Amino acid sequence: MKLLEYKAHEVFSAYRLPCMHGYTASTADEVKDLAGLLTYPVVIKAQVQTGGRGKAGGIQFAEDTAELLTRSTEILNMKIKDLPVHKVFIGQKVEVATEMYLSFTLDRKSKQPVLIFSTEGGVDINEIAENNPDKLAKVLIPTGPDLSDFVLQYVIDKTGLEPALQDQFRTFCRTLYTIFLEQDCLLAEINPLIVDQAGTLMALDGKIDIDDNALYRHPEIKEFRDEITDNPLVLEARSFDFLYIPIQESGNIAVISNGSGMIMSSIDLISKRGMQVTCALDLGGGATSERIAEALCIVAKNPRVDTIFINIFGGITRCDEIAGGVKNSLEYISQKRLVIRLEGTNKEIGLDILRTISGDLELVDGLYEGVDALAQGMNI
Amino acid sequence: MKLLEYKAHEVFSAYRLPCMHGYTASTADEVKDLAGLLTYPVVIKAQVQTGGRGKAGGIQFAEDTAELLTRSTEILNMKIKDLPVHKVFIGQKVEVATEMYLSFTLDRKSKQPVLIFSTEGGVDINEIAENNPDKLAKVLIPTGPDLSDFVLQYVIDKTGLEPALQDQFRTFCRTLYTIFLEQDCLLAEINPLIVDQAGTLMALDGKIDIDDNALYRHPEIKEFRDEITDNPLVLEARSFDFLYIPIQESGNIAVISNGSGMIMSSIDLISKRGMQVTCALDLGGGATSERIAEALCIVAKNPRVDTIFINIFGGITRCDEIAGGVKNSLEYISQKRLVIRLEGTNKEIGLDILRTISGDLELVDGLYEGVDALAQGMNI
Amino acid sequence: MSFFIDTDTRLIVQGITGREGTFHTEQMLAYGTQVVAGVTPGKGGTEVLGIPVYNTVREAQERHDANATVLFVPPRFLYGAAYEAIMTGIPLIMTIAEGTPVHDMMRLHHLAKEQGVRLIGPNSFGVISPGKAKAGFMAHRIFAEGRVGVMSRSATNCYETVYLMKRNGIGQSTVVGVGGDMIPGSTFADILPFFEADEQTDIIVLIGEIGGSEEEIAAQYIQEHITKPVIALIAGKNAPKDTSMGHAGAIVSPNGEGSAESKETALRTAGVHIAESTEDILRLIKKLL
Amino acid sequence: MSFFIDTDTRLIVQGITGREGTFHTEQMLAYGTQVVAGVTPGKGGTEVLGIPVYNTVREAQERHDANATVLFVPPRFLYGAAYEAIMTGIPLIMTIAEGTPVHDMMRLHHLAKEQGVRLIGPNSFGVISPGKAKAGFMAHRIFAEGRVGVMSRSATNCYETVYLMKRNGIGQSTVVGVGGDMIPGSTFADILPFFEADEQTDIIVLIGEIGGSEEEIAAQYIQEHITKPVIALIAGKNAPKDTSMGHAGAIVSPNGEGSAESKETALRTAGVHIAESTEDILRLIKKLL
Repeated sequence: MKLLEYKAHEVFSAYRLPCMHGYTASTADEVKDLAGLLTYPVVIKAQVQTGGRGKAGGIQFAEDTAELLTRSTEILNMKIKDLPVHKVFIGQKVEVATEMYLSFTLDRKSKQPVLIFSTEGGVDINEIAENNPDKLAKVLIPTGPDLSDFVLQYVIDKTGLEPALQDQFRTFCRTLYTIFLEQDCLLAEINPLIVDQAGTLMALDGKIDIDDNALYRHPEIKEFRDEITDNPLVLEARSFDFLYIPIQESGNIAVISNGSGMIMSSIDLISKRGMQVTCALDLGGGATSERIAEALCIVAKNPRVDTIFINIFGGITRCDEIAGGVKNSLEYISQKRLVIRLEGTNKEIGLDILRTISGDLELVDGLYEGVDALAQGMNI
Repeated sequence: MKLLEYKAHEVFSAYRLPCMHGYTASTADEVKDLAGLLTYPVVIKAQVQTGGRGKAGGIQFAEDTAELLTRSTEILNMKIKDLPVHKVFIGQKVEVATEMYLSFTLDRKSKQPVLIFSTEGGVDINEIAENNPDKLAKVLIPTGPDLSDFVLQYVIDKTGLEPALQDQFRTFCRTLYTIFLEQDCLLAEINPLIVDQAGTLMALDGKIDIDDNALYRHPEIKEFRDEITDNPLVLEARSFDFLYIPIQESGNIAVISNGSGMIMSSIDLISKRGMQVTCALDLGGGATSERIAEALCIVAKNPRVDTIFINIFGGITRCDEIAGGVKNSLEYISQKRLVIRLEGTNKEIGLDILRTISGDLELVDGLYEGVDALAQGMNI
Repeated sequence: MSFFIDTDTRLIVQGITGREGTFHTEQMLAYGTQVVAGVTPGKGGTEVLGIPVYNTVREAQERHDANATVLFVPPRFLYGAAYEAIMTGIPLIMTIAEGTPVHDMMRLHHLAKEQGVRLIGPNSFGVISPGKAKAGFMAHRIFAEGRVGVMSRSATNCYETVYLMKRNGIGQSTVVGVGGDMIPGSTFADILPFFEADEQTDIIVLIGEIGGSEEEIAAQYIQEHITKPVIALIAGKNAPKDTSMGHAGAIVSPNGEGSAESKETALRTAGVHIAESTEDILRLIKKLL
Repeated sequence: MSFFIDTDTRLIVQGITGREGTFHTEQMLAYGTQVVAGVTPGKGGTEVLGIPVYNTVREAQERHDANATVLFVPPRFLYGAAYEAIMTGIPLIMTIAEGTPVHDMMRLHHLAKEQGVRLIGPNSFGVISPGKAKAGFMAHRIFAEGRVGVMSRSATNCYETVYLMKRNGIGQSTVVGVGGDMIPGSTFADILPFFEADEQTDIIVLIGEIGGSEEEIAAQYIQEHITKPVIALIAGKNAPKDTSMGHAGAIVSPNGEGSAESKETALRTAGVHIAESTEDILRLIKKLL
C-alpha cells in the first residue's frame, strides 16, 4: 500500500523525523478554512499516487491567501496521469540549500534491506545512478533491528557527505530505518532529503510503501487504504476479498480465474493471439456460487468488457460452485459473451449445470481451447 | 569467576528474582550485630567455593540468638574441603514443600545456551539425570535475547510441572535467562529451586559463574574477585597479570612457561616420568625481564617448590629477557634447583647471559631434554 | 528415494486442529503420507484423526522421530510456528499460508540458512513425490509418478502442467511449490541441486513468473552446475508494470526489474528450453524424452 | 593453491594503526603477504607503512578487492570488528585477540555460519601457508614449506611441533590456529575437509587439548570422511579438574567432561595416531611418510 505524501509525513512526524508540516484540503472551502493557519509563502502539492507531479503542474506556490485559493482550486481540478486530484497538501515553503536522496528498500536478491543514499537528489534515483554514480552509495543491511555504525560510515565516506551534516544524517538514517522495520515497509524513500538555509536536514517529500500482507499490524494505516484507490471496481472486489486487476485500458476481455499464475498465463496466451485483456479477477481458492456471482457482476460493470473468459482449474475451488455462480448472475451479464473452461473438482457436475442454461455460453475443454474460442469469436 | 552464594542472591535480587534474603558476617561480632535484624528460626550457611557444604556441616539452623552465635562461630572456624570459611550467610529459614532444579549453561558442542530443569532438586544434577531422567528436561536455546514460549512449554510438558506453578516458572526462567545473558554467565544455576508452603517459587541456593573475559563489563562484580581466591600466590600473580595455577598439592616442581599449551605439555611429560608438578605459571606473551623476575619470585614463595623448570618457546617473548629475569631474581631463588630451556627469539643472547651466571643453572636444549634433566636430578 | 518427502517421511502437521489442517491431514493420510503427530499450542494431549497433538514441535519430534513438518497456520502465526520448527532443527519445513508479511519471511529465510534446515514456501501448495507421499494441499489425483521434476511459483500453472502431463502418460518424480511470495524460504537455485542429484529425475521443469530475480539466479546455477535438460515457463509477460498480479512476488517494478524478458533471456543463455505456455511445456518434454 | 591464504590473498588488517597491528603488518609484508588495506574507524584517509587506512571494511574491500581480513583489535572490540567483517561478507576472517567474552563468540560463531563466511580464532596465532603468505602473529621463521597440514588450539605446542619438523627437514602445507577459547569461529571438524581436499597435504596433524568436545566431533568426522592419515596430540592429561589451564577453553568440568582420555579414545577409535608429546608427533610423521 503506497501512502499519499501527506500520510508519509504523518508517519515521519510520529517518529520525530524532521519533515514538512502542513494541512490537507479536499475542496476550495477547506482551503479557505486553512488560510489563517498558514505562514506565507506556502507550497501546495497535489496528493496523487504517481510520480512526475511537479512537471504536471501539481506543485505550486502561493504568496498570499488569494493566490493560495486560485492555485489550490486549479490543482484540485487537475488530473495527473489520468488520476484526479482529490486532495492537496499545503505547508510553508522551505528555502532549499541542497537536495539529496535517501531510501530503504527490500533487496529481493539478497533478501536483505538495502540503504540507498545520494548527495544528489530531487530527481529519479535511476537517473542519479546513471549520471552521478560517485555521489551514490548502495549498501545491504545486515538483518536485525539496528543500523550499524559501519554501514553509515561507509555511506558517508563513499558519498563524501560534508562533516557538518554527518551526525544529523546518522540520526536521520536510524529513524528512517526504524520506520522501515516497524511499519513493514517495502519502501521508505525521502526525495528530496533537503538541507535548508539553517543547515538542517528535512524530508521535503516522502514515499512509503507498506506490505499489504502486514496491514493487520497497522490498523491506523489500513483505514486509509481505500482513499488511494480510484477504481470503484477494485474497491468493490476488495470488499468481497477478490483481487480485481486493471490490465489494458484498450482491451475488451475480462479474465476470471482462481489463482495468480493462471490469470497471468491466460493473459499471456490471449495477448499472444493479438487480443487484449482489460481486466482480470482472481477468485482465490474455494469460492462459493454466491461469491462467484458477485465476481461476475463486478467485471460486467466494466463498460469496456464485452467478453468474459472464465478459466478454472479447480482444486479447493469446485466446478459446480462456479457453474452455480454463472447461473445466478446470468441476468446481470447477459449482454456479455461468456467463454468457460472448467477443469478439476466436480467438473462434470459443473458442466451439466452449465448445459441446462439457455443462452450462448461457450464451453471449452482446456485453456488453449478457450483462447482459441475467444479468437474465433473475434475473427482473429 | 564463581560467585559466592550470597553474591548470587544479590544478583538475583537486583533482577527481582525471588530468592533468599539475608546478611553476611565474617566474625562472631558481626553475627552479634545482626541478631536484632533476624526473624527466627534462621539458617546459617558457610560461604565457600565448593559443593558438599551441607554434608560437611556448613549449613546449620538456629532458633534463637544464642544458638545463632554458637553455630555461626562453629562454621566460621571450619574448613570445608580444605577451604577455610571466611564468611557466613544468615537468613530466615524457609519451609520447603518441594525442591527442584533449574540452570542455564553454555553447551560447548552446539555453541548455544542450554536450559536444564528438573522437578527433582537439591542433589547433584548428574544424579538426577541418572536416577530420574523422566523428571528432567534439557533443551538448547536459540541464540537471541528472548526465551521463546515453545522452549518453556516443552520443558513444562516434558517434566509434567504442575499447572499451578507454570506461570511463575515461566517468569522465573525468563528472568534467570536474562541474568545469564546480561551478566555473561557460563553457568546460572538454582539448586534447589523450591516451592514454599505458600506455593511460591524461590531460589534457595544459587551458583553463578561469570566469564572472566567479560568481567570488564561487570566492574561491580569484578571487585569481589579476590574475595573468592584463597591462594595468596594466585593473587600476587594476578596483580602482575600472570596466571598462577596450583596443580598437585603433593608435587615439588614449578613450571614456568609462556603459553597455556606449553604448560600443559610440560606437566604431561613430567608426570609421565613419575614426577609431580605442584604449580605452574603462565607468563603470557612478551614479558620483560623485570616481570619475569617477579614471576620467579612468586613461584619460589611456594614452600613445596624445590625445582623450577623454565620452558620457553619464544616468539613475542624474547629469550634474552627471560635470561635477564633469571639473573635479576637469582638471590631470591638461590635455594631452588633451576632447569632452563630456551628456544626462539634471541635464544643465543639469552644463553650467553645465563652462562655468565655463577650457580647451578642447568641449561637444556629442548623440552624433552629438560624433562630428562629433571628426572636425572631426582634419580628417576 | 525421493529427496524431500518419501515413504519414510515422518511428518508433523502444525496447526492440525484447524479446519484446513484437519482436512488436509486426512487427504495426506489418504495418499499414504506418514503423518505422525500434530502440533497446536494449547491443544497438547488431544487427538485429531487418531493422531496425537502436542503443544510443541520438540515434543512431537522427540516422541515420533519426525523428520519434516508442514504448517497449516494462518499467515499472522506463520512466523512463530516456523521459528519454532527451525529452532527445533526439523530438517524440512513446508509452509503453506498465503499473505505472510515480507519482513517476517526475510527473517525466516536467513534463520533457516543459519540453522541449516530447509524451508519451503510460503504461499505454496507444498511438496509431493507422486505415488509416495505429499505434504501440502495439492489435489493429488492430477499428479502421476514418473521422471520429470517440477518446481513452480504458481499452484494453478503447476496443476495445469502436471495434469496435461498425466493425461499424456508422463509422470513426475517430485513437485515442489516454491511459492508466490517476494521472499521464498527456498529459491529455484536452492532446489536445483536436489533435482540434479535425484536419480528419478530426467528432466527439470521450472515454472516461474514475473518479479524478483530468482529465475536469473537459477539460470546462472543451471549454466554452471546442471547437466539435466531444463524447461522453463515464465508467466506474466503481458502483465502491466508496478501492479501486483495476485502473488505478492509477481510484480514488475516501475523501472522494469523483474520482467519476463530478462528472465527468459537469462534462462535461454543458460541453455534452458523456454516454453510459451503449459501446453508448450508438454511438447518440449515429449521432444526431450 | 593453499586453501585459506596464499599468494593471491588480498588481506585487510583491522586495527592496523594499533601497536600490534602495525608491528605484525610489517612482519606479514616481510613474509610476502599482500596486505592491501587497513581499517581503523576514525583513522580513514591515513596510511600505515604505505598502506591506506579506511574507516570501514566495506570501503577497504571495494577499493582493493580484498578477500581476507585479520583482526588485531583488543578483545573488547572484537565483537564489533568481526561483526562488521562478517556482515560485509569477507570470506575469510582471522581473529587473534585473547580474552574475548564467550557470549560474544557464541553470537559470532552462528553469525558467520549464517552468512557463509569462514571465521578463524580468536585466541589464535592466525593462519600460515609457509613460503606463500601468513596472516597472524606467528614467528614465521620456524615454519617450512612442505606437505604436512597442522591445526592447533595452542600456539606454543604448535610452534614446538613445526620447529621440530623443520629441523628434521619436514615442512607444512598450511598451519591453522584454531584458538584456545571455549567457542572457536571454526572447529577442527570445520577445517578438516579443507586439508582432505588440499593437494599439498599428505598428513594432517591435530593438536588439541582438554576441554570441550571438538576433538570428539573431529574424530567422528575423520572416521566418516577423512582418507589421509591423521596424527593427534591432546595436551593437558595431567591438569587438575575444574581449573582453567590458561586457555579459556582448556578446562575439564567437575564431572570429567572434556578429559584427555575421552578425546584420545574417540580419536583412536577413528583410526587416528595418538602422539604422547610433540617429539612423538615427529616420530609418527616420519613413520607415515
